Amino acid sequence: MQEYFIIIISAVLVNNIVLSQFLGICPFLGVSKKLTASLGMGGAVSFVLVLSGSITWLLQQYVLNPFKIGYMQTVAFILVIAALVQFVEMVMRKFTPPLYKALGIYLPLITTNCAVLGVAIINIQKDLSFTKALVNSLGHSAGFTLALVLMSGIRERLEEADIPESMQGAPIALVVAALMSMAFLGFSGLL
Amino acid sequence: MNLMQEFTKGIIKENPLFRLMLGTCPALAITTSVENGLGMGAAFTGVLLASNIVISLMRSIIPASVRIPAYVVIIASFVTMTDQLMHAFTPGVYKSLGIFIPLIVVNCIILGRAEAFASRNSVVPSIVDALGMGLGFTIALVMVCTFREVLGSGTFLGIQLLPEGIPAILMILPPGGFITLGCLLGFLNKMQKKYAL
Amino acid sequence: MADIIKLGLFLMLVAAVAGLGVGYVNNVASPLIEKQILKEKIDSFKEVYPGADKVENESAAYLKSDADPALKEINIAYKNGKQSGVLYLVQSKGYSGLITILAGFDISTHKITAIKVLSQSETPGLGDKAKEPKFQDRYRGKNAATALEVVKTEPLKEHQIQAITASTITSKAVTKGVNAAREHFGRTFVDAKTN
Amino acid sequence: MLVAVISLAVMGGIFGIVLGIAGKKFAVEVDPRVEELISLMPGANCGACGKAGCAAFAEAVVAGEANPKLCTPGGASLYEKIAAVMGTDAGSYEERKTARLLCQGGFEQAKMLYEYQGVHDCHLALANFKGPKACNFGCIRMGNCFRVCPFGAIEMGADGLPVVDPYKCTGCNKCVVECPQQILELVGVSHLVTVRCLNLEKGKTARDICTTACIKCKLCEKNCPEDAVHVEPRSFGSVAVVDYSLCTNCGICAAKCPTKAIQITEQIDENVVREMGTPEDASPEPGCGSCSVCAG
Repeated sequence: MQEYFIIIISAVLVNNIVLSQFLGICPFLGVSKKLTASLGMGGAVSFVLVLSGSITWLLQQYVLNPFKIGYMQTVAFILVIAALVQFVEMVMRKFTPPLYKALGIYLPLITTNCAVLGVAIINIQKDLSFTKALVNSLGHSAGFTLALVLMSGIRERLEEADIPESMQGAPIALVVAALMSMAFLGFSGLL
Repeated sequence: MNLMQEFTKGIIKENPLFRLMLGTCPALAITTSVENGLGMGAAFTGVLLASNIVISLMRSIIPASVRIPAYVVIIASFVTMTDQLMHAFTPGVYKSLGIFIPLIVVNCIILGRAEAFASRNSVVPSIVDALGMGLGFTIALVMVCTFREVLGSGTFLGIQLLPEGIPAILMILPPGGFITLGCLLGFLNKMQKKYAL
Repeated sequence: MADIIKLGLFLMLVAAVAGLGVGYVNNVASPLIEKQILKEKIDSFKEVYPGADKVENESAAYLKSDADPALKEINIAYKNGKQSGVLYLVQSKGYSGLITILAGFDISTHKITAIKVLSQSETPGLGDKAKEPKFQDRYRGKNAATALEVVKTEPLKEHQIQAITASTITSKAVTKGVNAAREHFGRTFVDAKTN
Repeated sequence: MLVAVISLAVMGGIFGIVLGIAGKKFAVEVDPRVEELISLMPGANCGACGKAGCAAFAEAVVAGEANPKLCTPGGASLYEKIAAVMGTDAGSYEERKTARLLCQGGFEQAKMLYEYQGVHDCHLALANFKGPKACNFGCIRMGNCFRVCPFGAIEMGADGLPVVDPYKCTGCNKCVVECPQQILELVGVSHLVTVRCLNLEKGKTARDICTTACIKCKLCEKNCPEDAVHVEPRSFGSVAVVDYSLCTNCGICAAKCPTKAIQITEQIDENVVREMGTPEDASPEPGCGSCSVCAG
């Protein structure tokens, strides 16, 4: 049980997928204007991330390794993720249309979201067992949602702050992200 | 749709990194030295060109509801092929570019351009758009790289500029990437307001 | 129902064509890549242990099951027919992935001839400084008997290695790998000789 | 190599079929008329219709929840187009309304009680003896309406009084709601004659308070051919009021009025393209006038 705890802590805090591994920045900057949109995005990415983490692991274990076609890894993983994202997109358009509109272009961009593919490859690189890979994906999706929610909380308060005109919007979001990633550097000594 | 305008829009008006805020993941990760930036830019432009051509050729036969998996499979297979070919036939270039090629798969710009442009226009504009976007992205990368390399490791393309003690290692760490891109965007907004690019 | 099948077929077709392309390219490229890797290995052997007539991969003989899992390969270098050096291929976990190191030991002098980082995926500009000669030369000529230790400042004692600035995790990982090889070398080659 | 092709093909096939089924099961039918209406809309997302933007308004119109007339920026022309798309008859159309200031007490006209140096806010100024002006009913000239107008339709004039630009005003009623003196009124654009005064004091006191006040001389009432204007009693006194259902814009009352309290505004040109004056710093969302009506 203890390793799972370590895996989650390392995924959420120590090497947070967004703030210390630099993956998944596009949606992180694009969607984090409103809290509801970022929660929705966090949910969608977590769903895709956990599912793709497990499917890609099974794929690697029972298809890529036995047949020695490791080089297919990227193409196969991406295909799985793309199909999953398309599925999530349809489900959200049917059941939560306002959230679907709020996410807009950033929903299909989850496919190329570096975080999702990154976690899938990390699961294989660290050759974790199936349950560990699942826990790792869960941890990273929690880390992603945490970073997104923190960011949107700050950015909503930024609306009122009087920022020089040219720095409004993305530039100030990047500077805030810099400070947050500095804070997360503090966790690096944890494990 | 004059082609020249398509080409230049990728560089300033619709610069993928500064304007559309896409491709930030690889941009922040590898822009610690100018030669990394150039390498990434070259590899990226190659793959974007290839995938834009193929997608714009196939745009009429791809059914809408499976368009994203189809695009993504095409892009990923191009990336793997270029990675293998370069590794086999041009080992020298591969030594410097090798690390970036798998990163290109997760670059949002390629799918973004495929979805927004290549799937709607014919081949020639797609080629021009790919070149424009590639050049724009490379220029943006090099700008970020120069700041980070000069401030972070005190060198420019390997040439030692600042004495050893001065450079702030922070600039090479993740926060440095964020700050550089943020301030650069702010500065460009200022310029854009003044000269209305 | 018909268009579902059509979708399925279309995606199958695209995936098949992609698979074909990648597979074919792989077939063409993989032998060349193997050759590349082999050539690189030979070059690195020469670099780490110059002057060897030939280098044999004798992992089967020396790499017993109880050995440290980090040790991947043990190659013996021969000079005019006599065992003169041992080249360890060892892997250790760095900051963001596995680092493969080639460590060369000279049997007669019990010293590390040199080390070379073959592959690493550390953060560009930081951890990947491990592959620069400036860092790798710090291991040259260290005695194989004492365990190596990473220090942040100027090394005072002979067995200390100065870490790369801002990437101590990578430096520790490389040193851990070299230590694993050093212990194995000490146990099998040095003790066997002395007693 | 063959294995690679087969495995990918099989995976592609499976995902294609799964997505096909999902596409079928989760199909969301979108009414084509909604798209058509959205393209017709002025796209100002001003929220005057009470909906969150034009898309929401289009969906509401198609669903029959919203009355097509609500779109004030669109005006009559949009109303006909919506009726055409929806197949309903055009029917009577409420006229477009813009805000009008019922006061002309500028620096020269109105006598001042004291010089107000407090916070520039109408509510606060009003608290100090009904504002610096002698007239208790007139405009306090602190510019709340100017600040609250999301479309930049109100500018503070040279004489301190707000000036409403009829081309920019969408009739969203925010300034009327904001004004503590209730001195702004939404008036149909075709009605040109307005009594620009709400001073209820008796004629003699009104005259020395403000040179352009209504002194209840009833000349307008006597000379109006349509009997459209009357001095009507109000809570504290009385003032002349125009009945727009009868008024034919003849302007005789304005000519007769000794203190020029009754004014005629110039007819606005309907087919002038109504460019939306959304001020840049109004709100981050492009096109949204942030009049927060949609926020409820």
